[in-house]
Amino acid sequence: MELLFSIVLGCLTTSGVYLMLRGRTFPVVVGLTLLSYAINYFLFAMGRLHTDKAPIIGTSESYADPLPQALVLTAIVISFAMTAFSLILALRLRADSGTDHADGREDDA
Amino acid sequence: MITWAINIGLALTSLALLLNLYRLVIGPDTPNRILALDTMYINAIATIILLGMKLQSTLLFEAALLIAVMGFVGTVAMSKFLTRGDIIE
Amino acid sequence: MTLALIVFLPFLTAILPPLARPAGRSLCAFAAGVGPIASLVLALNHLDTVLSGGLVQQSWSWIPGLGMDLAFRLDGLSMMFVILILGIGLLVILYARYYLSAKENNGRFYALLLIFMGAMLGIVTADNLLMLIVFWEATSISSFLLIGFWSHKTDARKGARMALAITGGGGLALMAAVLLMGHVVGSYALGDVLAAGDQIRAHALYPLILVLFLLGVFTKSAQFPFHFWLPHAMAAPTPVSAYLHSATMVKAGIFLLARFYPALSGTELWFYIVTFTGATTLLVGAYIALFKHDIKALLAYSTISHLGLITFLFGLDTRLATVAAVFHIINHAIFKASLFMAAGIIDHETGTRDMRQINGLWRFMPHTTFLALVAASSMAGVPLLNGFLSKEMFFAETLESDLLGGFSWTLPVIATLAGVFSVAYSIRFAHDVFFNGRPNNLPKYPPHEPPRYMKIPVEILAALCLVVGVLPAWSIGPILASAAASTLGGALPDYSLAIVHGFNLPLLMSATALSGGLVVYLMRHKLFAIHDSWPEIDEKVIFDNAVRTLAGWSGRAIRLLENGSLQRYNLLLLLSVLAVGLTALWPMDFSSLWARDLAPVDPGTAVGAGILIVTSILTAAIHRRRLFALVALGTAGLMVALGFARFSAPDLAMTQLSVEVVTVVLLMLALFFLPQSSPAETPLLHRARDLAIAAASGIGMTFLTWTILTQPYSTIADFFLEQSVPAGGGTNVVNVILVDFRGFDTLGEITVLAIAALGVFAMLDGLKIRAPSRDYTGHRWSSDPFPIMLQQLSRPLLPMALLVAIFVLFRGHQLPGGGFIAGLITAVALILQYVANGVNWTQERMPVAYRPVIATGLTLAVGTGVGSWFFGAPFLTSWHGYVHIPLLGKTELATAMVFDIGVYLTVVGATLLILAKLGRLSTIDETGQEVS
Amino acid sequence: MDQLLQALVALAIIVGAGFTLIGSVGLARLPDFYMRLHAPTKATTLGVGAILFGSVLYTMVTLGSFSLHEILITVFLFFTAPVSAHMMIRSALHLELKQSSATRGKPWPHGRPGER
Amino acid sequence: MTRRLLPRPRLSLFLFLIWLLLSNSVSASSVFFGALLGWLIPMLSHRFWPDHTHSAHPLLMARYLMVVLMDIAVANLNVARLILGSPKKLRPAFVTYPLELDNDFAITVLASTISLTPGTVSSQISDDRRYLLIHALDMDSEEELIRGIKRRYEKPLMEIFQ
Amino acid sequence: MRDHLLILPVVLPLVTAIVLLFAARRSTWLHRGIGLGSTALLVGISLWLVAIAGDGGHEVYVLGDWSPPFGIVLVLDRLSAAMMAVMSVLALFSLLYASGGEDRGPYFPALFQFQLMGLSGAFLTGDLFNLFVFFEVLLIASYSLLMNSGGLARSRAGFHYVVLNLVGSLLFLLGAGILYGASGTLNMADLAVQVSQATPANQALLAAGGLVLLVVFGLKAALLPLLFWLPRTYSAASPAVAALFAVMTKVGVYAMLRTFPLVYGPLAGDLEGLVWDWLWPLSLATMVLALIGTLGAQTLSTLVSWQIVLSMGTLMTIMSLGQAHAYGALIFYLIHTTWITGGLFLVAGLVKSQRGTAGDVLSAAPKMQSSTAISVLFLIGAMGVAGLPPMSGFPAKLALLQSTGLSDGWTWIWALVVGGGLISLIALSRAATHLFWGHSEGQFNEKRKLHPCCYIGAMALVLASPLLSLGAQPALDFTRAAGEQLAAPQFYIDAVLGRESVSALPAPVEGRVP
Ligand code: NA
Ligand code: NA
Repeated sequence: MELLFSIVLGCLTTSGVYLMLRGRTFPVVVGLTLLSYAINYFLFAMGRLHTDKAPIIGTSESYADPLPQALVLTAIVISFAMTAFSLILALRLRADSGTDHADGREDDA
Repeated sequence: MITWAINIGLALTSLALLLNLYRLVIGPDTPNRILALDTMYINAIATIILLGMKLQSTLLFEAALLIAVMGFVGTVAMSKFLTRGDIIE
Repeated sequence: MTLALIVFLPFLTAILPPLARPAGRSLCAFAAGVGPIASLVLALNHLDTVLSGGLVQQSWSWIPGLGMDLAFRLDGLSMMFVILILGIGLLVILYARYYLSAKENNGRFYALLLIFMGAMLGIVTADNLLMLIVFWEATSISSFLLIGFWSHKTDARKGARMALAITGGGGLALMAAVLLMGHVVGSYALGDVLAAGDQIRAHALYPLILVLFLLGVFTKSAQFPFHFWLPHAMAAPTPVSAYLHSATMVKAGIFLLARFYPALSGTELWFYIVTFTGATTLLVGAYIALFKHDIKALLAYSTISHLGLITFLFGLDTRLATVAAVFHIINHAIFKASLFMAAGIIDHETGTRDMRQINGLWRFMPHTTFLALVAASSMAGVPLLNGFLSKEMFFAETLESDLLGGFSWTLPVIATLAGVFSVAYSIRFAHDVFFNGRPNNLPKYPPHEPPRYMKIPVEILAALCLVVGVLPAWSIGPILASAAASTLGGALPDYSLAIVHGFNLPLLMSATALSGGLVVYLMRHKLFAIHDSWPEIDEKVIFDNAVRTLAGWSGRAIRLLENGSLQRYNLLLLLSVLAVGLTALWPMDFSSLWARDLAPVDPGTAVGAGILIVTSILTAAIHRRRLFALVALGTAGLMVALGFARFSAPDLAMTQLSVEVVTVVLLMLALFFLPQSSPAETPLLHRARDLAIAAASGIGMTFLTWTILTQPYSTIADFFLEQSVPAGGGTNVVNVILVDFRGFDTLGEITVLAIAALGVFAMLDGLKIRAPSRDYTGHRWSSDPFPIMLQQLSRPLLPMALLVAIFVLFRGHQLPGGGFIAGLITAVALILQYVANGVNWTQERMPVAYRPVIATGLTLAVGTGVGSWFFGAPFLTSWHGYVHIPLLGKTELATAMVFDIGVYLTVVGATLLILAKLGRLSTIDETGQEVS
Repeated sequence: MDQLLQALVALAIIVGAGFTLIGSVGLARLPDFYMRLHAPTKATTLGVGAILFGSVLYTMVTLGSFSLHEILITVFLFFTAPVSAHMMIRSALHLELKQSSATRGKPWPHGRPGER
Repeated sequence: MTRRLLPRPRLSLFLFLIWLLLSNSVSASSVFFGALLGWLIPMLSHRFWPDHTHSAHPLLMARYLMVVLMDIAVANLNVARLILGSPKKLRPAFVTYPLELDNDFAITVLASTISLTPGTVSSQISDDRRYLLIHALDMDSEEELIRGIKRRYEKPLMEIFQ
Repeated sequence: MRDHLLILPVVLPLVTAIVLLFAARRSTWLHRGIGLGSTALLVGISLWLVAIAGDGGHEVYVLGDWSPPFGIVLVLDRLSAAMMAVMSVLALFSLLYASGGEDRGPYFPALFQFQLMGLSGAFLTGDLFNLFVFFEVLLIASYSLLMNSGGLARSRAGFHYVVLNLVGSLLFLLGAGILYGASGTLNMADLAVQVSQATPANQALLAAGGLVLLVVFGLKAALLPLLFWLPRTYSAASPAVAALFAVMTKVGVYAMLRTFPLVYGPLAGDLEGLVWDWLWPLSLATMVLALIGTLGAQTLSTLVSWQIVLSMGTLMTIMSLGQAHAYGALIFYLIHTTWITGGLFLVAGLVKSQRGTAGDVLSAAPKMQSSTAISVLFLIGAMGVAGLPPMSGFPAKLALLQSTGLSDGWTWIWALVVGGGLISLIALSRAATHLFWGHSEGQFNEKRKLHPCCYIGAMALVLASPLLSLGAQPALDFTRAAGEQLAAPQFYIDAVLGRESVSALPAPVEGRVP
């Protein structure tokens, strides 16, 4: 399971990074979203993987580490805020520059 | 017997999810893909409920309810995007 | 106190001239004179002590931690310079009163002059090395401002910049030298350093110290090859040239040679560097001076030459040579200041400084002619004038040195040769300006004698040339003796200040120089022709081009690196992470990966993982078809949520689900205004490179995760699990962590959300953006924005969703749920209203604005935190308890719930503020008309 | 009784999961969008309904308590499925997706019959 | 007065029931909070809840629901057979259905019913709300389909919402 | 209040922001009064913190009464107090400048307060994840402030800034995640303890976590090769925002100073100095690049931006010496450079406000109004930033050079600091002559008056330089003591975890399962 989980994370990272390296704003934001999935999963996995051990007291004998879960929750909300901001910024850039290139100009190196 | 049924059920829903994925990938157009995703949401509810039964836990019920709500809103928004472009107008 | 006052009075009184300016030039000049006069009086107060070999010291602590004290000393050398600086300074102030026109900003001029004066006084009286640097740099800055005083002139601007670059740069080298000396000696007190000469010379750093030190000295004193800034500094008003660039500032470098003579001299390195630099400067300056047509340029090169002479003397490194050097400092200051003033008068009266135009001025201004001839004769080394005396000593000293062994004869030859040129340019100055026929096409004609008082400074200085020349021992003897003594740091050698020492070799050299100079002058036309055939070198142009080229290259280099490409910056960031990650994990023992018992994979999870893998790769693979990518992303998000559910994190699953839908909605809202597909952009090679980096990142991530997952593990988590119910009052540990154990994180996090909403609002405020009127397939948009079925269903869904949200909110402390999820459910329900019924319809029915909702949410959250203060507990300390309510039974009340309600409100407010604002974006259609 | 209930639960699960799968099979193999839409909206919805019904029974069997909140999801799905389907088919019609050649009748292009 | 204090009584009741379902209990506190929220939420959100001037007859409504549920079960078996059978044998069709119902809510209920029942999906409602476009997965005859819908669903709905 | 003093710097701006939010959207004099009053209060609190930190050791505030390492703590030491003082003073005068009209954008006053909240939290927290959260607060506020008013340059630079920092935030999570996965804790003091007791297998992971954090902090602190976003972003920001941004880069340096000497410091065993080996060459290269950038700059704001990069390179070079006296010197330098570069951004703003379309481009334009008033400020600021006496740059530079103590590699530092001074001097004098001396023909159409708020704000920050120079000794005493504190992390750990000494502590902590 651990290996499978790691591979999933690797694929999410690969896709996210590849998109992040694109020149247009929209793929970059999509890439960041994928990347944040990967990082959230990673942070979550720092409490190791548990099945049927949800950290609700009284539902199990032993529990998963609740701390990474709380951290991931915080991270999810923060990255949502950040995604929203960067998207709107992409709109602004488009309105100001007339292109959706992240560098605000069409010519591409 | 129930455990056995749950496992079979999970296998079936998993298979269903794979079929949805197939439609999602080959499309050939966006409405088909939205339909695939919508179906996936519903299959996900089935999977979650089965998982809850397998784990003898009711903790996942709200998650299932939420999938239903979010799946609906997502589908509606995407479909409206296709017809109107501006989904909040 | 008085020592500090000598230095600080000019600084403090610098404010007077600007204040007095409205009252006219005279009062302005008078105001400028007050400080220096007072300083001079204070200084002369100590004259007796100093002349009798005493040393006056005063110090205050400033930054002892850096070894920097406000420490002053007055010894012979300082006293000599103080008198020069203040005496000539006062004369310059008087002179400038008539030189500057009333239209010019006299106040600023005098203020800068006074600041410069104070800085010079600081240099010569500093008793602390770091203090010395402070004043040293102050002279650089104030001279920069003085040279650029006529800032409308390009020459002035460029000259000022060049002077600042050279002297300021030298100052930095000097600072390094001083710091190293302090490091070697262990003190920055001048006395300590001067006493530690042997220690310094023996230290391994001595060569570096000496080189850095001399860099400071040579740049300031315009020694070859740093001499070129000085002629260009002549763009300054002439009083400035007279003061800074002949009498004082350029002497600051020379002063340092004298000051640090005991600490740094006495080595072959010193001899070679200082002597050769001095000799070269002497010769080069004298030679070039002859060919300058501009009076001030001639005088400037002459100054360079004389500074070279003094340096040469210090380089010879004998006690007598040092006395001669100190003597020449005084003499040169006197005659050169008067010459510059005379040049200023000529410039002022004729409107030009070109000697090819100016001729035969004796007819028009006989008095000035006389004064200038006296000074020029002194410069040429004519007997009975002060210049002759020190030059004679110089010639004598060049004969004494035998450090060059068989080549020792070169020194007197160089000296004599320089003397020849020096006589030649002096004659040129005297003859070309005051005689040589009639003026030629002067801008102002006829010239007149200047105002009476403008000549007084020149008269005083010319008189001094004579007095010192005729009665040296009486006039200058005592001060020279004390200055030389304090320079040498011990007993004085035997020397006499007679007018003539009999018929000897130095006198022969003088005679050779005088006659040779006359011959050279007579042959000048041939020499000029030869000189003119050589390419003209304008250092200003070279320097300016050098700086400009450097700036151009730098600009290009930077634009090459900082090319404004986000892709490049992202790439660098990723490569950095890969690099550090690789180095950190390289030494790792990966055998542990297989060591731990791993959980088996079940088919369902495998399918979920497979779908997640496929959709994530799909998102990247088809990213150019943006809507498709969006659907794929949504699928991946759903799978991520299922993963959380699978691995015992129901709260995360729910949060991920809701956030995911809101994100997709946001992405669609944005996508409406963006192109629906990306063009094929980067070349294949780039894409391959990006793919390689992406793959490397992915592999790295896989390895890292796998490594950590197979490591043994201990954590602080058990505390939370144990304390959650008894201390936190909730069974949902994740929620208790969020609202209680780590509520502070959550407070920050909702703040982030709130700020994002406000920021988005602000960013969209007033933004007009072009909206497409057709979709990417070319279809016009459907005419029916709000389908009936959706409308009809959405309306009852809202109260139900609110109910579910409240349910999720309140049970969050015990079971999966909480403020975030509830907030997002509410937000999604309201989004559905917007989608199904439109913004206007929804807004009409909803009397709340989102901004106060956010503010209320934050208030509740922070209020819960602050509330605990009133119970004497730290911020965010929670309270919970069970109360018995009739009918309902035992009911739990917890402050953490209030906090969670705050979270709820903030999430709702922030999410909707963003979406509603984005939905109402004012758009422009194809015809450019605004659509609301 | 318990045995019967257990069998009922198992049946509900298998039937439900079976319908879900059938819906997805339809999605995968039916020839055009309009026909594919039928499969998930009906079969899958019913399948989930059956599984939820199984879950209600299951709670009774295993936990001995009476749990009805699964009904909420079922009801919600039954309410929303037609609207989702409607929205999706509208988008397909809007984009003029091709229908299989066997289809009789014509959709309306612009919100009104007879105008073509 | 009652309208002000209890603007949507049926909604309140509905929410109360949902609350009980959600909390999965009928304890005193569930009832209390259910009642409280059932009263409070409509106060806040009644403007979103459609105005029902018509009064649906509860008994007729129940009967209608039973019919529909039965049809759904039958329909699904039917559709399952069609899906698993040969797609080539399917006879899909678009059908324009003339509506007699005239309020949006009723039309929505009818359209939803059609979508949930055998082989039909409501595709489009005409701008003037007089026609419904239906896609059928496997249709024998148009007239029969229209007649069936009229008889089984539209007529009862007209009774309910009259 | 004394009991809750440590939390006040976070709560005060937050409450102020909320109050401002409840009020109307756009700034009025009432808003300005509230914002300025609150910021002035923050200055007062910061000075109080400085006094307290100067008195003794570490002060710990246990949030929610959950004892560390379980709950979040705020820790006050000399470094954090100094950062608070630097930041709040800078903020007060930037805000004053903004009151001259720059604050008209929607929500500006509230966003500004949020920014201060984020900075305060980052400077005071003793928890790694909480540091992340406050990083996010200050970043999102900075994005919003940056985009406060429009323009292509701003949105372009803004998008780059935001995306890079988003990646940076993800990397922060990655780093924090690795450290938690390897050590099981988030409290920095506890983390230091765990690192000191790490098994060899865990050491590689802990090293990876630390180095990822180096990249994250390096991105904020403009470390080569992560600095290219800075010049455009800072020069695109409006003056008051750019001035406030002068402290944003310092947050990166602060985070390095806070974590690396503590976690990878003298107690870290094999991992000691892990980060410095990377930091040394990179920060030296940063300085070189900054000098090239300084020379090539074509506007005053770009020039100042590169000066910021230069100062960052200098700070990190000195930091990588890893010595107490080096820390002390660099904190002093940090105070100086933050204020003076902030002040110069405000001066650049004044220049822009007077030169119309010419902006602050370094080429001739018609003579500006109030040229003398601005040029005096520029002169002081330029002298300060170039390290010329008697401004604070001089003692700061002396402190830096002396702190190298001629240890390994001192020649590099000396050469770059001294040579850098020369290049700065050349570039700044070029700028000065272009802006204040060489005028092209013509006049500006409209008369532009200097807004007194703008002028006073700029003046106050610029004059901070000579004042800091005057009071250099007490400041230096303080920062040197701060350096000593950083170099002796055991006291920090003792203060936070409440133990006698680190060495006396047994391996497993209470409540910790192996
Ligand atoms: Na002549
Ligand atoms: Na200018």
